[in-house]
Amino acid sequence: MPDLTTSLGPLRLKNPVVTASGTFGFGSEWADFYDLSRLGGLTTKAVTVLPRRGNPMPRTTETASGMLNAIGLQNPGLEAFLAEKLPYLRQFDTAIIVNIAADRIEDFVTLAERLDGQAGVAALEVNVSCPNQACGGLEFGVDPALTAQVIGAVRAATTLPMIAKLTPNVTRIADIARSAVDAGADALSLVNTYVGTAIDTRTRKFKIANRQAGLSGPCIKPLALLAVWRVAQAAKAPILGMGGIMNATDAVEFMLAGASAVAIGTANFVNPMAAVEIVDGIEQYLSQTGAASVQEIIGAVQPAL
Amino acid sequence: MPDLTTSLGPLRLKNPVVTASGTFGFGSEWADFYDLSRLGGLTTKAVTVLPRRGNPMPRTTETASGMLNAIGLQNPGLEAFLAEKLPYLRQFDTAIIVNIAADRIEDFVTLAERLDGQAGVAALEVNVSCPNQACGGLEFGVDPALTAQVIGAVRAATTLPMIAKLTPNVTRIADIARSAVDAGADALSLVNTYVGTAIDTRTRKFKIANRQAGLSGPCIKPLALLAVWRVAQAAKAPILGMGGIMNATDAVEFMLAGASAVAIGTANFVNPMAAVEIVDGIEQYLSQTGAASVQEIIGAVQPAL
Amino acid sequence: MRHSLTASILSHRDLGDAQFEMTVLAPAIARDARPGQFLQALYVGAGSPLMRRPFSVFRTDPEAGTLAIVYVARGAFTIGMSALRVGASISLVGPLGNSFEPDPRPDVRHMLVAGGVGAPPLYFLAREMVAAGHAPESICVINGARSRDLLVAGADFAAVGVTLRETTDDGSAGRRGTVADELSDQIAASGGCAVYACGPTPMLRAVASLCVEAGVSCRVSLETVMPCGLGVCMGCIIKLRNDAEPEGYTLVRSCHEGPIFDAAEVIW
Amino acid sequence: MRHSLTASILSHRDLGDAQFEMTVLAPAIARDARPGQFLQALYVGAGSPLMRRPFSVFRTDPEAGTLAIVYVARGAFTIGMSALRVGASISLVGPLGNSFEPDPRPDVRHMLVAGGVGAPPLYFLAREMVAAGHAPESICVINGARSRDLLVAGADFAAVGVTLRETTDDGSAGRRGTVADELSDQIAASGGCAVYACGPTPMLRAVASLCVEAGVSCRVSLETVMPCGLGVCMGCIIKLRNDAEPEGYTLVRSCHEGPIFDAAEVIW
Ligand SMILES: Cc1cc2nc3c(=O)[nH]c(=O)nc-3n(C[C@H](O)[C@H](O)[C@H](O)COP(=O)(O)OP(=O)(O)OC[C@H]3O[C@@H](n4cnc5c(N)ncnc54)[C@H](O)[C@@H]3O)c2cc1C
Ligand SMILES: Cc1cc2nc3c(=O)[nH]c(=O)nc-3n(C[C@H](O)[C@H](O)[C@H](O)COP(=O)(O)OP(=O)(O)OC[C@H]3O[C@@H](n4cnc5c(N)ncnc54)[C@H](O)[C@@H]3O)c2cc1C
Ligand SMILES: Cc1cc2nc3c(=O)[nH]c(=O)nc-3n(C[C@H](O)[C@H](O)[C@H](O)COP(=O)(O)O)c2cc1C
Ligand SMILES: Cc1cc2nc3c(=O)[nH]c(=O)nc-3n(C[C@H](O)[C@H](O)[C@H](O)COP(=O)(O)O)c2cc1C
Ligand code: FES
Ligand code: FES
Repeated sequence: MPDLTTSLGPLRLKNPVVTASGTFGFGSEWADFYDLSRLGGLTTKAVTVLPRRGNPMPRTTETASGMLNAIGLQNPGLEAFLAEKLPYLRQFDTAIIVNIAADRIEDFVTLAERLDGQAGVAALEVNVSCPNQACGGLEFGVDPALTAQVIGAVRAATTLPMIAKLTPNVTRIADIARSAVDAGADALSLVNTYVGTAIDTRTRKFKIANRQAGLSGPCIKPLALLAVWRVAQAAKAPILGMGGIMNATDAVEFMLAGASAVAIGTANFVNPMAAVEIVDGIEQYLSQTGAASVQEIIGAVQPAL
Repeated sequence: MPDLTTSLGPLRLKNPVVTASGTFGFGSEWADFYDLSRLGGLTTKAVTVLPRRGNPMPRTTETASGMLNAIGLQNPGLEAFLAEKLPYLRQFDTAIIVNIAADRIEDFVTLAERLDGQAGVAALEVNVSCPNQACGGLEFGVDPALTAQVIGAVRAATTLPMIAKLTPNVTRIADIARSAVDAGADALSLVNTYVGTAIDTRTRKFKIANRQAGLSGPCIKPLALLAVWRVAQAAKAPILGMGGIMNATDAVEFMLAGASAVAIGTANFVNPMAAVEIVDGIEQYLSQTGAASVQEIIGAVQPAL
Repeated sequence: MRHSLTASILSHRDLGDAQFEMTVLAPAIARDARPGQFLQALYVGAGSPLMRRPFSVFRTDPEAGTLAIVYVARGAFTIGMSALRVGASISLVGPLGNSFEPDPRPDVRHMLVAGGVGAPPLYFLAREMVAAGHAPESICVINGARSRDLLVAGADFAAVGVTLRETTDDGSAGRRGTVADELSDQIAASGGCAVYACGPTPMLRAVASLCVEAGVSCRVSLETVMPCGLGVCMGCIIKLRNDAEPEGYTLVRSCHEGPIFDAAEVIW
Repeated sequence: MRHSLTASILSHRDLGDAQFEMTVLAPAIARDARPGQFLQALYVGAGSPLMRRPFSVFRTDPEAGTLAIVYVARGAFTIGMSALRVGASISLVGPLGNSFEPDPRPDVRHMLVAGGVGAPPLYFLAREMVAAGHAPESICVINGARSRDLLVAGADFAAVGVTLRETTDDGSAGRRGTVADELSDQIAASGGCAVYACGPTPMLRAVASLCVEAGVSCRVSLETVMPCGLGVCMGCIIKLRNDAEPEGYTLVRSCHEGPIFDAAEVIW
């Protein structure tokens, strides 16, 4: 049986499959489907310091091989997360990665400090894709310097493994990746969603109240895969790859491109069993191709010719 | 019957449907399908000063609701275009837009000068999405200053209507758009393809010899639509919108977002009749919704709430 | 308990006017489903989209392990679904959401108000209530649609023995008017009522405001977009009145806390 | 002349081992198609992808307005296609590309060399040649596959009356070995030959190098990815030897100048 263990810097995972933030709630909704201990890890919905109500409805719409979402950061807030969500998650033998979001650096620090040392929290995933005034309404993560500020501040506030979750809506993602690593990120998560929109020609209105929304699902896979490959070439940090992974073949593509682990997002909605089926499928792929461990395929892609 | 005429600055179009560069060759392959005079316009494959051989094969692969291509700029070169392609195109009552590409500003100037005043050439579309050393291998069009240099140089070399074709692989497309307009672009074409890749897990090789390729088709529509809307808000120039338009409803979405005309790319491969069916479909949409002209719907999108 | 399973299609009847009834073999879901609960369905077939769509359970036969849904082929998903043949597979996740539970007060008159394809969960409710010993006379179904051919499950309701009142906008069957018109008269004529409603949002709003004004208890099943149906994506949020909150409302998941809510609490 | 049309499926036979023969009503294409030409097909159905796929014309009946293709269900597109039923529609663009034209030299022996699903265009060619008055004895078909069950169109070739030699890698039918082995013997045994070949690329390379060495004229039908099939996308390029060019080759479109090329010119 091939060895499925992998790591994202100091974070050890028993297998390379993690659920993606915002697509798995805080785990409890999955109890009927499978034992969460089968996952390599689980990333929570974004947690903010105070509870957030998110964006007005309508928040989502389907697109060709994808979906747009503008949920906003609806979540119960840090204290409710600790009191109500974490105790449930703690019972499973899987890495709990807490996705944290804020629009001010101070709030990122508050989150990091309070989560540091909480039993059951295996790592932080710092979501630098939140819209921010300093970037003219664009995300923090579009600017290498701002990214470094956020990551550096969180680094100083926690000893937990820290993963920087990058936005792909940038000209040079490798630059952002390097500045996150230089500022202390142990690993990089990519990609977050691609910004897009949709219009109803009948009503002549946007289909999303927030106008702008994030595109996820199979449609973005080619884009996300290149982003992972580019960053793997440029940055010296392990990558949690995601973006349109629907099955084990997709997951293997990301690992060949350089991801040390993969996250499953939109696929959870399409097939609640997707993440564990992907664990099994990766194992099968390794067996069938005679690989002794996932490590053998990470970054192993070759030129076409 | 609703009025279908529209314009891209000084370029008048009898209807808002144009074929996109690289997806329609130089028109002659379509003779069996329909009279090219039915089109609002036709954009040629990129023309370079000298003939180009393009990238090695494999050059394309299908993805979820899209395709990747890394054709490169394979074309017969400027002189062969003038001698062999333009005479054919000239006979049709449609706007011939010549897409020009180069990796040096001098070559853009050569192309613009030589094409200026050629009978049958209605406009130039300046493809600033070509990879360029000055941008670290990225495209000219990722940098506002370089974009302005290219556009300014072409502006000085031609009196033809000039459309700047922007790449969407940037953080702030509105900035690039503004600098193109300030440098003299009469109109903006967007979007070109999104960079992505694909890997064959069986062979562990890239599916594209060039590694990196451009994603087109329905999968990119939500992204392209937002890019058009953002630029329509920010730049004072008419827009030729494109990216995943497969039918008249898609075309109307782009016009509601702010496009004055639309280009049909990948759809030509899926349905050779797509462009003319879209002309008819837009007319039907206008009739059914009681609009007297396409002008009424350009930029007419409203908030969802 | 929620199940994720592949069900095989046992029958697929064209009911006319773009309505279809599909019966599938799905023992685990047939056993656990309650009236008002729904399934997230997905097929691989002609025009199959990426995301699942919610459909109410119409009927179950736990012994046979089967269940049925009734739907209207109106968009890409449902038009594609209507082309599935007997023997083909459909992937189902469910049962999901909360259920319609009969008002426990004695002597209350149960008014089941259905608009268009809102009828399936109310048929399931009527059947279950009668099976559980409610007197058919205590149950009045008001079934409405734009016209006669669009009335859903008319014969099925009749077979259960409940009182059936039909309304159509064009008068082609039953009373000309809306279910709200009929409900208003029924409430005026009866003593204690409990209302259970499912249908298009404008209809539900009318029913809800009628009931709130009349002080009649009313449960409505809401229809929203449901990307996951599992309570994790927050794409199906609605607002419930809550004076304890500074904003005066709580956000709840239509797929998880709902789809059935107290009409008096819903902020439309 | 190229046509873009929606054809209705008249018959769809499962030939075993994932091979299917589909006959459609497409009068305009049936009338114009020549052996070796292909169609770009697209369906809306189970698993239908975005892009068209090329399939060679297997047989036409211009009077009846019908044509057939034979294909192997091996990837997403073709597996989805195999589920289409009689009466369903398929969108076809064609006929496309150049055709196999019989070598005009008198007394030449025509060697049609088919590997796997390379057989369909060669069957069409054999039929047309006989119909045009070529003596069946002047035509020798070498049909090869990995094993007996994977041989395509065996009975069809036999029915045309041509000489038929079969080869299988495993010896389960005909000669154990490859079509190249058999061709080599045939060339050695005959006088003037003209070879027409279609099949997997490794087979074509073997056939081509054999013919070039033996100085035998050989036309090969190449298989490349074909995003458009119409000559506009430049996604199907191959290199042809051309000493007049500084690089020693010309780039041509496999879909437009091809898919059939002179084996001596192809740079593999
Ligand atoms: C809890 C719940 C239970 C449901 N139960 C059923 C059921 O039992 N039977 C059933 O038929 N449907 C039911 N629905 C609705 C069902 O999910 C929709 O019919 C389906 O999503 C829309 O069909 P579509 O995807 O084919 O259309 P889409 O592709 O989503 O939409 C295509 C067209 O249909 C129109 N459309 C979509 N939804 C609606 C709507 N709700 N009302 C009016 N027009 C619409 C759109 O305006 C659009 O023009 C339920 C929904 C929910 C939330
Ligand atoms: C001019 C021309 C004529 C053709 N005529 C026919 C025909 O008459 N009958 C026919 O069956 N096919 C024919 N083909 C090939 C046909 O287009 C392919 O079978 C089809 O594209 C592949 O099937 P798919 O899309 O279902 O598989 P894809 O989804 O494209 O591929 C799925 C799997 O199939 C494998 N695969 C795909 N193509 C090939 C291949 N060519 N050889 C081996 N493995 C492959 C891939 O490796 C992959 O694992 C022709 C191709 C050309 C260029
Ligand atoms: C409904 C939804 C909500 C999401 N919420 C978050 C979030 O709170 N924080 C975050 O970092 N990413 C969030 N994401 C992004 C995903 O974690 C993931 O990066 C993205 O969807 C791409 O992966 P996919 O294509 O597999 O879904 C969300 C995605 C979806 C679809
Ligand atoms: C095969 C192919 C070749 C292309 N070649 C060019 C080109 O030469 N010049 C250019 O500006 N755009 C080129 N494009 C981009 C298209 O013109 C268009 O911007 C893009 O494909 C998005 O539109 P679509 O999704 O409708 O195809 C090409 C696209 C494809 C698919
Ligand atoms: S549909 Fe996802 S939370 Fe309700
Ligand atoms: S397939 Fe497009 S040019 Fe040949």
